[in-house]
Amino acid sequence: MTERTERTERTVQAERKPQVQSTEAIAAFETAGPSAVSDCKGFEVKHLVKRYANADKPVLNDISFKVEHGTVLVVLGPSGSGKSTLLRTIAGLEPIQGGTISINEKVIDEGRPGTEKAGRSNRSSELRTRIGMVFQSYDLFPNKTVLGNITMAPLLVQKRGKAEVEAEALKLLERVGLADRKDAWPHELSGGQRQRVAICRALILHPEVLLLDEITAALDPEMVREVLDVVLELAKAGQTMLIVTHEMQFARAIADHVILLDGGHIVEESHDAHAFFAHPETERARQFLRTFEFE
Amino acid sequence: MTERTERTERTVQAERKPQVQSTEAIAAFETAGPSAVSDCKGFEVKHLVKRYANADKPVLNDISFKVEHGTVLVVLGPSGSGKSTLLRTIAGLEPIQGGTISINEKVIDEGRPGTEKAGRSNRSSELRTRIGMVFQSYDLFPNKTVLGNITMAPLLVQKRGKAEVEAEALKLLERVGLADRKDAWPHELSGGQRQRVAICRALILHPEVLLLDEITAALDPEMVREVLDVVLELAKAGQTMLIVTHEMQFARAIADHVILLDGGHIVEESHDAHAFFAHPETERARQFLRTFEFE
Amino acid sequence: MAFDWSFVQRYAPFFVNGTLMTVFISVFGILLAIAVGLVCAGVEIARVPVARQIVRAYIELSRNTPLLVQLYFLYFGLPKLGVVWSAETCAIVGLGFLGGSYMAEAMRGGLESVPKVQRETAYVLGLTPVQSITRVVLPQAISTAVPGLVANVIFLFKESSVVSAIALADVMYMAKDLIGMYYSTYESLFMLVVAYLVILLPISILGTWLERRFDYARR
Amino acid sequence: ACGPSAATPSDTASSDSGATSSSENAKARSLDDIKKSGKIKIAVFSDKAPFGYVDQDGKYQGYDIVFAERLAKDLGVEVEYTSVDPAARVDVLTSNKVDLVLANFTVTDERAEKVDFAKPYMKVALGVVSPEDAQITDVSQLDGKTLIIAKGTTAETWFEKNAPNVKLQKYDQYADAYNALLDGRGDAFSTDNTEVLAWAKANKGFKVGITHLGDDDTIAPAVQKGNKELLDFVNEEIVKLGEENFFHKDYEQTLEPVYGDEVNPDEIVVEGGKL
Amino acid sequence: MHGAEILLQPGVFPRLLQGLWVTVWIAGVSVGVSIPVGLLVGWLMTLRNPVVRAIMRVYLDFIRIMPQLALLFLAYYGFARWFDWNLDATGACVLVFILWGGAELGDLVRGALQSIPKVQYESSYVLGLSPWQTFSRVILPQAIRRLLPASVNLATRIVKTTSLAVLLDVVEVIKVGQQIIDANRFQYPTGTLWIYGAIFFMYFIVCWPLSIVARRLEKRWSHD
Ligand SMILES: Nc1ncnc2c1ncn2[C@@H]1O[C@H](COP(=O)(O)OP(=O)(O)OP(=O)(O)O)[C@@H](O)[C@H]1O
Ligand SMILES: Nc1ncnc2c1ncn2[C@@H]1O[C@H](COP(=O)(O)OP(=O)(O)OP(=O)(O)O)[C@@H](O)[C@H]1O
Ligand SMILES: [Mg+2]
Ligand SMILES: [Mg+2]
Repeated sequence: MTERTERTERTVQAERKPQVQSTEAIAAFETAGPSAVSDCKGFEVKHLVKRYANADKPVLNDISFKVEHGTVLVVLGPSGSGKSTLLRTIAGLEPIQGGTISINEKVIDEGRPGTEKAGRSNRSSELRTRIGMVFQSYDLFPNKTVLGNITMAPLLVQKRGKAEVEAEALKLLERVGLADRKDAWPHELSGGQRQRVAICRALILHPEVLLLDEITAALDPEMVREVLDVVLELAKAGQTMLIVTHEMQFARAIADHVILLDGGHIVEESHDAHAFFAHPETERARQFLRTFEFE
Repeated sequence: MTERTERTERTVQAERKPQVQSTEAIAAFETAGPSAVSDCKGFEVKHLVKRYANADKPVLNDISFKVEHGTVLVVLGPSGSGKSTLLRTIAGLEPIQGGTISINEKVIDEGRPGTEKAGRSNRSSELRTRIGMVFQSYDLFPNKTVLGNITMAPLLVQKRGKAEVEAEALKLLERVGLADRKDAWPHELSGGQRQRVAICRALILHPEVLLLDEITAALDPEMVREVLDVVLELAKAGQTMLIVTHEMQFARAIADHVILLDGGHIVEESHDAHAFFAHPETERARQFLRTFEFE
Repeated sequence: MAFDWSFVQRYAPFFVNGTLMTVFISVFGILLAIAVGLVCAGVEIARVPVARQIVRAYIELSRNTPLLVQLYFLYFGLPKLGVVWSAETCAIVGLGFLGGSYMAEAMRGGLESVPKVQRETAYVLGLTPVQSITRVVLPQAISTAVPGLVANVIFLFKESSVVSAIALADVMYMAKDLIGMYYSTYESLFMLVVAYLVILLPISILGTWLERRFDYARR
Repeated sequence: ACGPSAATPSDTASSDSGATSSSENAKARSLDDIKKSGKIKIAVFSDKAPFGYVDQDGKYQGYDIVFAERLAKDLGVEVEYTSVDPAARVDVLTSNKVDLVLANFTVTDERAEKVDFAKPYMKVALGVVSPEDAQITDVSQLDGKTLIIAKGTTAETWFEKNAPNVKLQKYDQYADAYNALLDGRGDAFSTDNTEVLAWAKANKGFKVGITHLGDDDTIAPAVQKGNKELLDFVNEEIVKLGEENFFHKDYEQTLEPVYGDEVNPDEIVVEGGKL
Repeated sequence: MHGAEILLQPGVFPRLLQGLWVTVWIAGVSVGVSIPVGLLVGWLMTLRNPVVRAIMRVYLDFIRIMPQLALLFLAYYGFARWFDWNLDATGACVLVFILWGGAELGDLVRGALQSIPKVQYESSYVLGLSPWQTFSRVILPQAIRRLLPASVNLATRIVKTTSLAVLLDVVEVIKVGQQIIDANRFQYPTGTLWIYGAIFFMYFIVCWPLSIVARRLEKRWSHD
């Protein structure tokens, strides 16, 4: 896998990168990672079309890309370009009107026209647990403690044993530095802590792919840092992820693969993230990246 | 003024800086700027002490700095370090327990111990109009149109003529690109547009110093840009400002003078903003700046 | 002016009985109201086609007419159509009819206050629709709905004072009766005030406790 | 004065509450006050035909009303009627809502403690009306049964005292009580015999099984305790009217159409306050 | 259905309407006076003075816990004897509804005032507005928007509660109905059903538009 190697190189080069990661941490996350690893696996979207009811043109129009197993795709684009919509269709939260979504070459959702007003995709519970998602808003269940939030789905959906699930939950909490907060209520946590718990809640289901939609957009800078560090660790541990973010420095650090969305299309795609940020090929990408720079 | 010259130099050096500014824009803002300009003028804080009621130690402890007329001071610091508190005491929104705040060597607020529970400072209306402030939250008056928001204080407080005030308001709105939105209601505006109107509302009073407290923290990236461009223009036009921001690129571009707050003290101060961002002197500053960088 | 304590002592038992009647009518009326409210809120949230319009019409009718008139209609009006309900039944049905709409609105408010992202999260985590409702939505909805529900309960207890008009011997009935028979207006009014305080203060305190108990959803 | 037109009691505000009184009552208006204001406030029934009721046109009518009109005429003022429930008749006087009560007010000892009665103008006993097919002809038949009464009537007091085994179902208003009887919510209804006789005559299927219960009581106008001036005036009027046989005429005009010839007017009417 | 003709009898409908006018008049006057009272109470409730606060708390709680009917009795019979303040029945109703409306509205006003973000006061301060300018130009206009829908709802509750006035012998729509039922009980034995039915809908016709207005306002102003 070229992407993996490349990232490792970059990490070595990086001088100021804080050395929070440890082999132990990676190990902990690997427990949570997908159980069977194989090179040909991955996650793919082909000719995806998504149209909202009462809208004149599709939000996403013929979008195709592939995320290799163990790599990180960063989705960029201006506000309203459909980044959230893309992640939501992949998660099954929105019906699609064309194209396919597949995991490990197995199609899990197929577009059908005229489904604009349909509800969520009727995927099986099992299938849904294979795709994890964390939202921008702090979406923990306010009526459950931290531990309750994390263990709910494995207990109810995967019917796993309570002791085992709690042990794993604790291990994950330890990895994100929140083991001592396991009995806290969500409202007692800071935004950054909540997002880290939300990540644990998704990870405990061992999703093949994790979708993160601007999970730091509502956070204070310090909290942004503590959450992104967790995500960086996850990437190192080989978690396949699709990330939407406005933190360009972070995007540059974590991306194996970048797509830039605009007007319903992919306007630039790059498998060399470093090159993309340094010398974007299209004018649109240059213009987009300039938004984040002054002087 | 050395700072002014320095910034002009930097601006010239900057390659990628978008060239939105024009001499016309500067002229427009200069109309709104302080009417009498003199080299010895400025804004000064001496030995400021601010303590909240029921807190064991002061939030701000013996803070002193001076902002020369026509320059920009950027206040940095981790969350909770007292940046907002500093701006609020200067605006008169919080009583101070020690030290002085003065404009053009005239003391406008003097600390008195035991005033922790007192309300806002009882400055005269006139004095208050000499210090402008824009908050993070969109604080336009929802019951007034854009024009109504801007013209309210000059009409009510400064008792200026309606025709003149409206003409100036329109000129300001034009400068921030919102002349066509003058009759819109605040709820019809995007966050970025609201903040630009809020800036105009402060500018029309010709404040000697303008305080901006994370005015882009709640905005989408594109909107951040449109607001910060306005602030950059203002700086060029010679508006004295105190800015709190988490946008490091922007801070670096606009600052003449930087202070880093932590634990109630100024831990590092620099009149060479460029040098500060490139090679901070203290370990605390280095650590702080690292928060914003990845790799 | 003389306040006749012996009168109060003599007739206090009447007020105890009246209080029991008020509580009896109110409790069953409120239970009925909650049941009606649940059904209506369910129909509205689930957007059941025709039933939804019926529920809306019912809510408008019930909220915009006074209980006294509703009771008169049930008690004196319905017999003309050949339906004779006992006073107790009329009172309970009347309170249920009035309170049902108030309860429905409070419950609907609670359900709608649960952010969409909560249901989406439940979906993404693989929870079934039933699990999503029972484990995620309802516990949060209750939390938001409780203050409104408690206010409605107090409101309905108070409204029940109207049932004296259809010869139900509640607290209000006792007060008016004693005034009519013995003309001891102060003493009767005093006992009336005390009786309502005895009924409603504990409920008010219980309500505050409940609100705190279910407070977790508010940040 | 800008009050709504249908509200009889509302139009005049209580302008007469100036001086404070040391008694338990709000201070009553003197005869002079009444004359000066041009209006006498009289409490009557508005739903107790044929004694006091409101006709199709919204006008007060009945035996009590004819008397009230005459009193006012002789006093040289207009009448302002207040409609009352039986139970409110004492309170409207003690709290000075009205000057005079002419609402079929039976004289009892308890009431006499609270208000001052003038000379009587009618006499009654209690009667009990019940459905023809389940007639009640004796109080003992009511044991364990439900008797409908209106709150604040003499019937209520009598049954509370003398028939503890009768379940009483009490209504605020006569209209409600009659409706309850019609709907079969009780086994019988008791109030003044004049009243039930009149009602039974008009309602098929109902009969007055007990025509005389308890002592013969008198019905008299009442004023606030201590309002001697007004009391004296009313008493003089009653004596004077007795001379012209006024109440017999009143009877013919209002009660006879209802009672027909079943009742001897002398059993009901009292002239000149003399029993 | 026979019996319905009672509504067409001469005098019946106009009299019911007259009665309804009394109902509406009482409610209207009460609401009208409740507004200034509520504003004052609401403002008092936002004061920091502990004594004022405690008094307002007791006032609000008492009014909330006591059934309106009990309050009406207290005002009608109690006041005349205790304070020699002789109110007629209509006056007592209006007084009670004002006390009640003032308390409820006061609480709404307090809520509305407190829901105005602090930053609105601060912006006004920084712009140099005087406290009175801040209140009249910035805070009050915003508070009114938040207030209006709930106040209209309160008005419908007051209209409905006027039905209790009948128990103080006010000749409003219900009393008129009872008089008509009584006067016609020979000709129209089922008149009860029709008269109470008509009254039921009269209340509905008065209250329903108010409910609609409240909902519209709520929707229109929900964005800020
Ligand atoms: N439920 C919906 N119904 C109709 N249109 C919608 C819906 N959700 C989003 N849209 C529209 O689809 C477009 C894409 O929205 P989306 O939220 O996916 O953008 P985004 O790239 O995530 O933007 P941001 O960076 O602001 O989060 C926007 O124009 C938006 O207005
Ligand atoms: N009204 C208040 N009463 C008591 N303590 C307060 C108050 N406002 C702020 N503080 C405390 O004062 C400290 C400084 O707060 P301040 O808001 O000034 O920090 P800041 O540097 O602006 O942080 P941020 O970057 O999060 O905006 C914090 O510890 C905060 O908890
Ligand atoms: Mg988005
Ligand atoms: Mg701050």
